[in-house]
Amino acid sequence: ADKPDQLQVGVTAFLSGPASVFGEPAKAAAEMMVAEMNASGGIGGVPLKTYFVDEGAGGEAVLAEYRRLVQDVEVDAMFASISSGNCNKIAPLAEDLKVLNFMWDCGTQRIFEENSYRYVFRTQGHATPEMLSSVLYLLKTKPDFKSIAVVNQDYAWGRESWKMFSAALKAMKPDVQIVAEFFPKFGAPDFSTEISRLQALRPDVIVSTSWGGDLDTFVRQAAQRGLTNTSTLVLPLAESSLERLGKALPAGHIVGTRGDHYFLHPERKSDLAFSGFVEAFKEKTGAYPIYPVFHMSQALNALKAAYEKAIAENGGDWPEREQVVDAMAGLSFAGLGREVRIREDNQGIEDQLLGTTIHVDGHEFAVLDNMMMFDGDELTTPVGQESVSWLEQLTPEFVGKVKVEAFSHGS
Amino acid sequence: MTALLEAKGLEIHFGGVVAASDVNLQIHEGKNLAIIGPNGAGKTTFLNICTGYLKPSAGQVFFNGKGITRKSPREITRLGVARAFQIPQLFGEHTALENLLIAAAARERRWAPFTRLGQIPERAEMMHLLEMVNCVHVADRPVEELPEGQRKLIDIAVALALKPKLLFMDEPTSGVASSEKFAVLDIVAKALTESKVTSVFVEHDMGIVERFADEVAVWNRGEVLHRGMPDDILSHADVVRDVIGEEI
Amino acid sequence: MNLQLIALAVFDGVAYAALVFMVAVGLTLIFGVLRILNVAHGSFYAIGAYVVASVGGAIFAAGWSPWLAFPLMLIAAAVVGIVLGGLIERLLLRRIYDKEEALQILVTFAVFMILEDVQRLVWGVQPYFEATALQSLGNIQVFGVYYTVYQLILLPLVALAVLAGLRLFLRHTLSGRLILAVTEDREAATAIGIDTDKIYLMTFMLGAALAAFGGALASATTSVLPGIGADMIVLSFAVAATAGLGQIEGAALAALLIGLGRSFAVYLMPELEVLIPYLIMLLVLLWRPEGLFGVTQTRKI
Amino acid sequence: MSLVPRLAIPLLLIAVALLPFLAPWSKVMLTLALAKGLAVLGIVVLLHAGQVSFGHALFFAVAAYSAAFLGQAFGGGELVSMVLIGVASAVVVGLLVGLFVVRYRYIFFGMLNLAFSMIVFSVLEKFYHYTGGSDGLQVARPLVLGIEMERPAFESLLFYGGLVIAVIVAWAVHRYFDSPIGHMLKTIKTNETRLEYLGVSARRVLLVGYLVSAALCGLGGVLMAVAQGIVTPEYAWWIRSGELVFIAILGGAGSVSGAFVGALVYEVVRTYASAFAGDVWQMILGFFLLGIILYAPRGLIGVYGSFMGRIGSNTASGKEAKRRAMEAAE
Amino acid sequence: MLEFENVTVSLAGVRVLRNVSFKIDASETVALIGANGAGKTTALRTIMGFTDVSGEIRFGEMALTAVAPAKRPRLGIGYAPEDRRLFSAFTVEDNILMPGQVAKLTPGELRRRLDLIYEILPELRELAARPAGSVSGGQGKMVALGRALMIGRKLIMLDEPFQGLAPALARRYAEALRRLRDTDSEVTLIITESNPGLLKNFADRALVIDRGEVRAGSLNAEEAA
Ligand SMILES: Nc1ncnc2c1ncn2[C@@H]1O[C@H](COP(=O)(O)OP(=O)(O)OP(=O)(O)O)[C@@H](O)[C@H]1O
Ligand SMILES: Nc1ncnc2c1ncn2[C@@H]1O[C@H](COP(=O)(O)OP(=O)(O)OP(=O)(O)O)[C@@H](O)[C@H]1O
Ligand SMILES: [Mg+2]
Ligand SMILES: [Mg+2]
Repeated sequence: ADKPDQLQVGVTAFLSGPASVFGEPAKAAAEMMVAEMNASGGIGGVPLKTYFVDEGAGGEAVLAEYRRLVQDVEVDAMFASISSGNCNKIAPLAEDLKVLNFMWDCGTQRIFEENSYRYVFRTQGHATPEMLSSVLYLLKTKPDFKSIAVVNQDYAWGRESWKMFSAALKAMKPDVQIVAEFFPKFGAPDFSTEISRLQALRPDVIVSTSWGGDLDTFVRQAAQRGLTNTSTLVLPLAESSLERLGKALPAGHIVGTRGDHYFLHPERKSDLAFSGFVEAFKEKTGAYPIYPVFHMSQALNALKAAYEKAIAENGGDWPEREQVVDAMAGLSFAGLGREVRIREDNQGIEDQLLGTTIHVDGHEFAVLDNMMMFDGDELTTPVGQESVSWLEQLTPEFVGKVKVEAFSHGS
Repeated sequence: MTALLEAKGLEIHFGGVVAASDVNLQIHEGKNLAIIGPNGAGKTTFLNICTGYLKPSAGQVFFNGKGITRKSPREITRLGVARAFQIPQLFGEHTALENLLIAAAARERRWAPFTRLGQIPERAEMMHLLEMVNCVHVADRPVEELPEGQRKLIDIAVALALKPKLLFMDEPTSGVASSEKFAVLDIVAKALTESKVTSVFVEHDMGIVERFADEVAVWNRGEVLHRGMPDDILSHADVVRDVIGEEI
Repeated sequence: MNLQLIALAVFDGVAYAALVFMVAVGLTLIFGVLRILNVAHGSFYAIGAYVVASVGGAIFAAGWSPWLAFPLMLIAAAVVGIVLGGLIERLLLRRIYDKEEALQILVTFAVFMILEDVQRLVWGVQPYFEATALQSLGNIQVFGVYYTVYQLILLPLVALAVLAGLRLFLRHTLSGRLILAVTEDREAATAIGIDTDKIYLMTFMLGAALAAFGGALASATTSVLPGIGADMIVLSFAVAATAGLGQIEGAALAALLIGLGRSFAVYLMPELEVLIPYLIMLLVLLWRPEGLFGVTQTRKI
Repeated sequence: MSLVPRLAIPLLLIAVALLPFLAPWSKVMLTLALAKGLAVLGIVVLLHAGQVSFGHALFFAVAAYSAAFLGQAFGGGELVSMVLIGVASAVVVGLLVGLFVVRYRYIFFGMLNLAFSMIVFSVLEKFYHYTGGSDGLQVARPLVLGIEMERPAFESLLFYGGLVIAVIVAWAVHRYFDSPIGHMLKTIKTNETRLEYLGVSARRVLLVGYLVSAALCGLGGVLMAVAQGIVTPEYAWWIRSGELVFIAILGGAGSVSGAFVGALVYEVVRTYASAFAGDVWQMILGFFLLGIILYAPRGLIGVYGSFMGRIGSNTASGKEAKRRAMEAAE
Repeated sequence: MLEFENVTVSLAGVRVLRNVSFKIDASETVALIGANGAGKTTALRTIMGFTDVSGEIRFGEMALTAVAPAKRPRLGIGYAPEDRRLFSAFTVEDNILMPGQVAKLTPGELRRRLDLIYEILPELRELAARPAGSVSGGQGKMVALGRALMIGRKLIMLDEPFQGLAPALARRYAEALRRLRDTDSEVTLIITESNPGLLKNFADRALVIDRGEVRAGSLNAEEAA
């Protein structure tokens, strides 16, 4: 095919509403990375152009805009989306519109477990390895705990993630006692009641997969009232809140990163491309990059890798759209983390990084120590299986068998 | 003479105010009964009880021999009792004619969703009613724009549109210019006789009472003090003192 | 459920009710007088919280005394009420008092939408958190559970003070009585010499300031981020309707019912938590169609 | 009606029907606008009675979820039965809620509707085992009278089918308004006492209106569900109800054609505002709404009317205009 | 005292008063008469500032149109609207007192005026503690009248004050008003009435509103017609 003037990409992200804590940094990152890519010749000599769609405008507006971008603007690829709900809506639409779609941030494991797609790919891991690695980290670092409680946001993610977390936990530690399950409503401003109740119950561990303002509020209120002294928090999404929480999140609590996403990534922090970007990002936005930024880098690099592979397979000529889709099969690429590989069900395989908070000089907020890196292959539900039932059949021995690499802060 | 409506031992109090105390009254078919009395005597309250707007704390009301004390205004209206109000109760956004058409549709129970209000068969009849109360020239004006006097007349016409057996009118002429009062009530009275409607009207204008009432009942402090023929009542010393007042 | 848990649930409920009351009472006041259901009320709440969180953050970082947090809240509430409330009343509401109810609500809805974006433009989307006020008062231990003095003692006291103050103002001062007169009949009030424009303006500013004050108080306990206003507003609606519109005491009682209902739900049946305000409202209105303290219409015929 | 507006409606219909040929992506957007227009018509019915419901999204959601459940139960389902069942369940729920809320007026009416919709909203979010929680339920493309359709054909069918249904429904509602019982609905706003004193139950009149409005919202909800392919609790959220009222006012309160014109304009403004002013689209809509209310309180239909009036006064009713001018000069 | 000069008032596009000019002197008592819908109420509401008006209205030396409606009562204008418009949440006495309180009369002055009002309208004493929302139609008229007397030191405007009053009462009030006028020679009274007979004894003259225009009329002549 003829080389186009531009490679057009539509990106859906929350630019309003509470989830804009993810969308805004991701958008800023996309703009920086695209500028950088274009400065070095774009993809196969073609510069990228991005269009942003606000997921905060509601499902309908997103879908309408999605269609407009695909059918009217005729973009070459879509990155959609942050919300799992939107991914659910968009996946079948993308398939019907025959447009290459990267689910660049949403975590729902269901999409490829319930349907198979040709045009839809996920350029990162999904919820199962995220939850499984959290359980494994907990069992490895605090094997003797007896009781656990959960405080999750009441929407699909909060519910689903707890379902997987508890399934894995019960499978690998059958004697664990679940003393309370709270699902305060999404965006709840106040967790005082839940905290009073938790103080009366005194569980050893409190898990929360909340994010954004909800997580910040919960952690602050819990710390203020001394709950963090009596229970260990397991916070699989807290990497995105570390900087905001500052000193409010004390040392000794478990933090996940939804992948191997960390601005002090132990293997990459000394790498110039990485540290240069982190600096520039901090410069531009005033904050360190958080996981959606990393996810965005993966999606962009996946696009680049796919086009380059397709160009190569097409004898150096610009590929047809379908050829790009074909090139996605088995693709490997790296963003600002370890390499990610696309599996035959279009799911990305990504390693998982977790750590425990410590406070060190030089940072006004908690950073990670006692980090563990888990292999995504081992933790991702095998193709053709359903996540919850796969997790349920794990055994306590799995904890010992699983491969981990350990890092400490500063190493 | 049969009693079309009969009230027995009605009692009602508002806080310390006695608005009805052992009210007994028979209303005879085919007659026009005027109710007079000082302000706050309980005249409107009586109408409110008879039409179901208020429930008495004791006593009963019978219409055509049937107990209606606990019935709602709607049910009582359906039995053939209509009412015109002291402060006109109209559909402000509708025109004068539409007000009457709605009443006619309610009377005939025209619920079918695809008939048009403006084309129901009672239209001519309603135009005639408007003519009767001298309001044809404002037939197509929204009643909220009409002055109080005309609204009162239309309010009476709406009540008449229901073809009631018994019509209560609360001060039908207050607010109607004195130059028109008699002419209008003449027509209303004629219509009442023609269609054999019994009427009860509260009135402060003794000229009107004299001319239109067949009987008069006098209210004071929640009680019926006197009842009788207009000539007798209007010259009764108590009535002259409390209600009519002497020329000073 | 043992006695200890009941006590804990009551403490939590009261603390929560205090905050809800602050916001709902402003809404009720505005409705009572202007007869406008102010959807933008949630925005005043949010902006009050933002102002305190951002200004507080800045001045405490600069080393000012943490006790300044309390006067700061009052000042922020007053500024939001007077400036924002005043502008909105003068420029917009004043032009729609004689319009239909639906139009009035929609004007405030539009203001709400605009203010949502204004908040994002001014404060961005990152959550703010400024708990200096809360921390400066410390914790107390009750039944083996730590509570913040701020939530357990200060908030309920402030709410009570606001309730008492408003009551006193409306019932026993001339201005308060004039407000009630204007509430009932604007033209008649003008006819006896009441400057109704001024009363509307003052009431709206006061109501807005109360909402902002609610937000200011809440900012010490919660993250301030986009969307906090929208949730607060539905809750205040429920409180105001349960209370009986324009009823100050009713708002207090309704807030308390909802607060306690909510905390008991969290203890007993967490699934019901979000439904509680609406269930309470339905039950109350089923039993008293005009709300807890609502008055039935005056006689018409 | 004079000649110009009489032609205006068919012309507008034709223009809308042709639009998808120019911009294919707009077909679904227009279908959604139709769906909302139907729901807004439901709001308009209640506005006639002077009542504003801030919870009508409830019926939108009930019908949409019924259709979705039906689709899931029968592995895809059938469009016609989805529409029927969806509307029927909206009417049933409308009856249950209506029997309660028609006892209330004005702000209480609005708030109670809000409360009911929030309860349903919360239940849809909470009981995610049945409802899919906030992610909602997928609505697979249903069969149409037993025929399986590809997406483009299906979308065309929805759009043109929806257009035909909307025209029929709009006509029916128009006639309803002009019927005695429609006029009685209007009197709930002005004087219920008198209505009762005509022997008519105001509550029953309002209940009929309420059921009509629930059915209309339900119809809109089903159309939206099948067009979107997914239903979420957001369908029942108060902002959605507010949006419906918003559109009703935008189009012209109480106006049947205004409901659709409003929905169309709203959808277009919203789509473009969120496309080209990504982070301030709410603000743009807000100012748009303020402008309409302050400067054209009778909505878009009112704007159109006075525009036509001005043109008309130069021709047909020139006499009238002259008379006014003379009066002004006096 | 009060002067209309080329005053035109339109309501909803209809001109209710057209180019009206008239003059009322201080301490005069004027009956404003006319058929239903003639514009009597509109004329009074115009003086209170509730209509859009073109033309000049002078009150003493002052251009009344330049005074905000809420400021007019403070000039000593009392107004009893035709439809009563009481504040139903307050007691009858509070209703009567309120205009005086708004104008910041001294407690002594308030008391004095209240006593005067009770003297003129003794029936009000009995109603004093009742909620104004519950009184009967006629009682409401009395309260409105009392309220107007509280503030109206210069000009009192009564819109059909006797409408709905039992004749005995109406007569007593007419008498009381005459006494008020006789004792307080300052005050000007404008009374609209569709039953001019009642005013015959104490109105100095009548103004007739007819088809939007105002002309001098006679109370007797009107009655005859
Ligand atoms: N709903 C109510 N609440 C309290 N008091 C009431 C109520 N209705 C009537 N009253 C009182 O009951 C008494 C009788 O009132 P009603 O309206 O029957 O008088 P009326 O004879 O019609 O007087 P009018 O000639 O002035 O209209 C009055 O004193 C009135 O204040
Ligand atoms: N809101 C309004 N819109 C349009 N026209 C109005 C409005 N209010 C009053 N009018 C018209 O103004 C005219 C004068 O009304 P107004 O009430 O002043 O008469 P009035 O002389 O006081 O009559 P009444 O003796 O019945 O009280 C009437 O013809 C009426 O139709
Ligand atoms: Mg009466
Ligand atoms: Mg008048």
